[in-house]
Amino acid sequence: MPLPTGYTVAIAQTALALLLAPGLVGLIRWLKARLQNRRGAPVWQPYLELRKLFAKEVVVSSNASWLFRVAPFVVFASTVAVAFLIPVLAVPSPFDPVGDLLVVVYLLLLGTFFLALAGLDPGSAFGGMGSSREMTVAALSEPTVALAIFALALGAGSTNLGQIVARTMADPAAAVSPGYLLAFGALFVVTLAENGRLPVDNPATHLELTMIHEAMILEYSGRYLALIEWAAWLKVLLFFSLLGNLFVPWGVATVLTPSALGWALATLLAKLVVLAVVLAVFETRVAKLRLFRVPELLAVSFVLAVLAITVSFLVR
Amino acid sequence: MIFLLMVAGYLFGALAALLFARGWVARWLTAAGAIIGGACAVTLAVAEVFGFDIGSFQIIVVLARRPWWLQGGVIQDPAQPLSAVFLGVVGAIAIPAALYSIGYTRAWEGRRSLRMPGAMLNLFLLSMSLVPLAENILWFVLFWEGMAVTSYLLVMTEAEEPETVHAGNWYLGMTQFGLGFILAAFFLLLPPDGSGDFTALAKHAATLSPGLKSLVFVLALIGFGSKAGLVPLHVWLPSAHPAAPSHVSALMSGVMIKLGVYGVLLFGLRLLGGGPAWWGGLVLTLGAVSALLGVLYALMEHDLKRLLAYHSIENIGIIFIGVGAGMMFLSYDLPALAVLGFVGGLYHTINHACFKGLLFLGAGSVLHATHTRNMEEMGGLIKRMPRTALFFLVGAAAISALPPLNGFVSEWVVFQALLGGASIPQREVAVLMPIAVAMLALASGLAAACFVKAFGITFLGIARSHEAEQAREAPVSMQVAMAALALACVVLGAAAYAMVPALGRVVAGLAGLPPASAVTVSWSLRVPLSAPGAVGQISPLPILLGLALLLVAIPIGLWLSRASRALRVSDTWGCGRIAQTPRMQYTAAAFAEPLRRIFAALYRPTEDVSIDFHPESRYFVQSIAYRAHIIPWFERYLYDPVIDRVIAWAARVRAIQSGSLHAYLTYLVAALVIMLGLLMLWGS
Amino acid sequence: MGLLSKIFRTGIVTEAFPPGDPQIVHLVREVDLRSRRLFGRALGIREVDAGSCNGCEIEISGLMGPVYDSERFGFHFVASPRHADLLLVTGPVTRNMEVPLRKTYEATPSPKLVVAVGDCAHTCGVFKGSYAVAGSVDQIIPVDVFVDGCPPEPADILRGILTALGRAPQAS
Amino acid sequence: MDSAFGQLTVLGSSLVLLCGLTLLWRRGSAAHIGAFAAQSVALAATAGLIAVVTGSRELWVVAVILLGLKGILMPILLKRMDRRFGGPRELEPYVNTATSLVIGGLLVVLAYIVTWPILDVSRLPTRAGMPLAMGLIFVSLFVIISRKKALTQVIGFLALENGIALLAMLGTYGIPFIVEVGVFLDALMGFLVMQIVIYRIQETFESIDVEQLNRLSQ
Repeated sequence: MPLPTGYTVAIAQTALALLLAPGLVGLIRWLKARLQNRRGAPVWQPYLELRKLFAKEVVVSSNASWLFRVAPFVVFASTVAVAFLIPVLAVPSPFDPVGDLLVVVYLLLLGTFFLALAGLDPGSAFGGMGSSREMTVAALSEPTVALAIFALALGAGSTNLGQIVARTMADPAAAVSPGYLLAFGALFVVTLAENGRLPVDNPATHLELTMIHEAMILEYSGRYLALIEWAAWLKVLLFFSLLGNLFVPWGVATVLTPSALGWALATLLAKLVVLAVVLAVFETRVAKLRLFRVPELLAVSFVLAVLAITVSFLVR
Repeated sequence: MIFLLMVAGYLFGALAALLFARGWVARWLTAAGAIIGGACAVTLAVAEVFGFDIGSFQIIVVLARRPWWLQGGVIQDPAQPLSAVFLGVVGAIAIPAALYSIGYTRAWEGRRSLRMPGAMLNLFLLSMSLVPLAENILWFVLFWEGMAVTSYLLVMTEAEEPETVHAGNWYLGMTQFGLGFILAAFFLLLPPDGSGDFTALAKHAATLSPGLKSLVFVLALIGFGSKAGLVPLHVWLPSAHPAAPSHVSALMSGVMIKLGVYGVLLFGLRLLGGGPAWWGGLVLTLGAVSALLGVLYALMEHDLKRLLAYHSIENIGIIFIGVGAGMMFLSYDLPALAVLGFVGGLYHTINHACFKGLLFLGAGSVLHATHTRNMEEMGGLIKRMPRTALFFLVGAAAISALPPLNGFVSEWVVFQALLGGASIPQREVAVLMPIAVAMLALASGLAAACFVKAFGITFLGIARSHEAEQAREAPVSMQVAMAALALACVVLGAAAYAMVPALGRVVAGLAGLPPASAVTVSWSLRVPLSAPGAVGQISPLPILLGLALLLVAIPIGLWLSRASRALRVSDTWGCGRIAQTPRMQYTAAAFAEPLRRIFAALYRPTEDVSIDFHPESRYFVQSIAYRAHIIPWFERYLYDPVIDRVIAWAARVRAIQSGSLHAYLTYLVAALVIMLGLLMLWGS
Repeated sequence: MGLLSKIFRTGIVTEAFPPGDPQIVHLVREVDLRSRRLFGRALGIREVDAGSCNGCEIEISGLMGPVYDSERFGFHFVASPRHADLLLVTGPVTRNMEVPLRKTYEATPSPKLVVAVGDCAHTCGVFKGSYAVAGSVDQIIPVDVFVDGCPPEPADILRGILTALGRAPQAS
Repeated sequence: MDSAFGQLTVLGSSLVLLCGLTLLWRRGSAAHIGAFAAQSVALAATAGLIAVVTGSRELWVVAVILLGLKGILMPILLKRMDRRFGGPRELEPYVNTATSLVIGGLLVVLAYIVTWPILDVSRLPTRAGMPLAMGLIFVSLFVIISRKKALTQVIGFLALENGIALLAMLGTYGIPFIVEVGVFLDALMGFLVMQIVIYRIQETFESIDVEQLNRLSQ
């Protein structure tokens, strides 16, 4: 049997990420339901929601322009593009030279940018509110992301994802070095902020005035909503893969043999489940912050990133 | 030949404007002259930078025979690749700006003559093209001053507005202030034989003491920094750029302030040949502060053109971050990283010229259509001006550093240079780099937020005023100009793999940078980093193609799948309210409100809410007026005291202005005696 | 840690779906098979208070709690009618809420269902004939299922929704 | 071995510092006391780690004392104090939380610049943690300066003491036992004095907002 080539693996891992993403969010929801002493929806609930949304009619505001109808595709495309770039299963990916960690961050910002514009398009007050808040949070989490990238890049000498993973694999002590742990903490907080999780934003809220992400997409329905939701879920999975595979790279396949890929898939699932449990427990324990306390949380993550760099400079 | 054609083109344009003054002939001929000049400038620059065989051979041969009146080492052919880059930037923005002016100035018909603006535009372009070519103090200062005067006159085009006069006064004041420092820097470098040739200056500079060199550099940095709009010398910029006609704003923001960058590079690298690390550190710090403060003030701005002007401060900051990092690496003898820093700065210079030019032209089209610069009176323009909106969107995405456009690529190069900061041996200096990274990242994130506001409030939603409702798409010439620049934003991003090595060659040889290109090429952009064997690599072209492919594939896939295709148009959801009015939308002020609160310590906002109650009962409100104002720090705490002091001093001096002829004659004689006395002292 | 140990000590409190009086739920018309299959396990519910005394709302909010836990059936309450598949309308429709109710119905993408909850929604209850009332819910928008009761129990509301989907457990 | 040991001490020091930064982040007294307790435990663990590697018996005793006195006893005393006089929350500090945190981060960078010359000469495997200890000292001082509530200031003072102890441990592999005991007693005395002072402030002004002391000058 011929070995799968790098390109097939890269495409396959993107498809896998797309397929797994709703399940991951379903798992988080199920875990949270259990932590609230509820029975909860089954793990595959998000798949059913996607199927339903794709089958429904789209209602578009009469004030909306073409941008409103293009934005879901831009959001989805940029997130899928990121899925090609990051190491989900195997390194080095043939797409590794295409984009590094900075490209990943800014591609996601591209999606956010268009979604925020789409929030303003129908001329609804809620959409504007959501856009304004989303961009505020996104802008304030940028420095943390950049510094966390800096801390990772200091170790590997490069911002390329393949090189970061390879470096940590070659030097396992680095994974427990304080610089890495602090950068992990910083990126975890950013993951919460970028994905609209508690305590920054409540993904299950019904009150418009407390919304961030949800307020922007209040006007979307049917297949457009399905694309946006799917992209948002994929983003969670991608952030989890980054957290899992950059900081704890063991299991990521370095050769493209079926056994190595199978092992990579198994470890990936294990990492996702662990992170899902951590997130669910964390979200159960904390309350949503007031919007104007969010900068404080981001300042905490910023300080973590500063410490990560400071420590990395010294250990070097 | 081409050089002469460029000069002739600009002069022809100026002459045409003077002769015809109004009508379509004047508009077309003026623009044609500028376009010819710009095209020649671009040809010269491209041939020089990319080293095209046929073109460059011809050019050098032609220019070797200089016309007689240029002989004597006054102006050189652009054998300095650094000059060629800036010449190219001038030409590249001159073409669309001139094209744009054809449509833009049509609205002046019957109100305003084209004579002054048209002639000044061409002379402005000519002097800007010649500034980087000057090889001699005299000519440099002459063209520099010509650029300042012509741009001042262009700013004053709409001199009937008191706001414009105010802006012009600030601009003139700051320009002359800067010129003073530039002259001082030049004269300190002047060799004993009095030759103002730059080569002689560089030779003389090598013999100066380090202290004097530093003094020269700081003077030059203040002088050119005031032209570039570095904080805290930026105060003229947000008022002068918006006051000018939009194509002139595009040139001022896109091109003219870049010549400040050229000046700093000229002094820092070519004349002084690099210096101690703190020079670079100073430039880097000023750049980072400018980047952050520029975008923070832009966020609070609801005047579309002022917002763009503040973003120029931000982007100049980013350019100076790259240049400063390069200078620091140079002083620590890390040439590969130094090249990266300079290349990042230069690349961003070119990119910023394109997208800021585009954005100013877009803002001009909006102004042309709605007759207002206030974003709170716009809205919904995407439906009435779809093409302008699309081009503005491209510019907004580029300036927000979104991949795969050019703004992202050059910021990426600057980021990579800063990441290399870890190799600086002096750790307390190296710490500057992560701080700069954080500030740069915050600035680019806030820029994205700001352009969501700028585009969203201006073009999306429902029209907020009658003018916005009646807006019409810009004339074709204006659209073509914007389309060209939008295309340039896409191409410059995708062509990074060609641009970066070319710019690497440009900076090579300056101040002892390695002649060999340190940047390797394939289809992707690959830059060497600090760690041995490590490289940073991105490929903007595949990103662009990949995104385009996905954007086509996803709708097709959706179409082919069993997904529903039904679509219905309905009202905007507003919790079931009866009717939606434009006043229910989010405003620009509301959009920026969270950030205004978060950075309240910087903005020092003052708020003023006055509520008009119903006379019968306080439970019924008739109207609420909300006014928020932020205090611009530098104006208040730096400039106002100085200006007050100057005015007070001037008032005291006024006492000697008696008006009596005898008194003035007495002053003359007294001055003469004092001068003679000084001369005698000097002689002995 | 106290919180977590309490969670584990409490355990799952969701109750099995109780049998109830089938008379309370009136099916107005059958949902077509396709929508039924589609919404069977994923239903977005938008609640519209068209003028109720909030008694029904209190019962509806019980649906989201851990005891009734409507999420186990794949139902969730959504923030916008654009995301909704089913409108849960309560109260007699007052004059002020007539247009908003119509607009909400319009804003909901089809296919869509309407479940009217409470006696008031069906007959206007004690508010019948009031100058402020525009009529019962079915006079304003098409209704699929009525759930009677003043207020109906959460289990009955749940049964009403399930009936609308054709998923109601057959009462023995 | 040495590198792993170095990494672990840096990890311990980072934890100690992070607990110090928590003082800037959180507002409630309970959270502050908890952070202090966690900090002391982390400090004791770091001391224990150094004791294991160096085999120093004195450091063992120090670790145990740290754990008992600062990890358990003082938090209990602080809690009691909080119950007696504590207002509900930290009053609005002089510097807002987000700015405080950024300043905290910059203070750590400053500490790193300040200690770099020492690190250049030191060859101890624990040296990498020293800037963090120095950072904790700066941060604690900043807590004392910028917070208004007397109880928070007491905790800042105790955290400062922790920072000094950490610096001493990392820099010299443990301070002489007698000095350490002296410092402990000092801290305890300071603590008791502060308690009395807080009691007096409370008696006089019916609040433990130290800003009220400004009224003494009027």
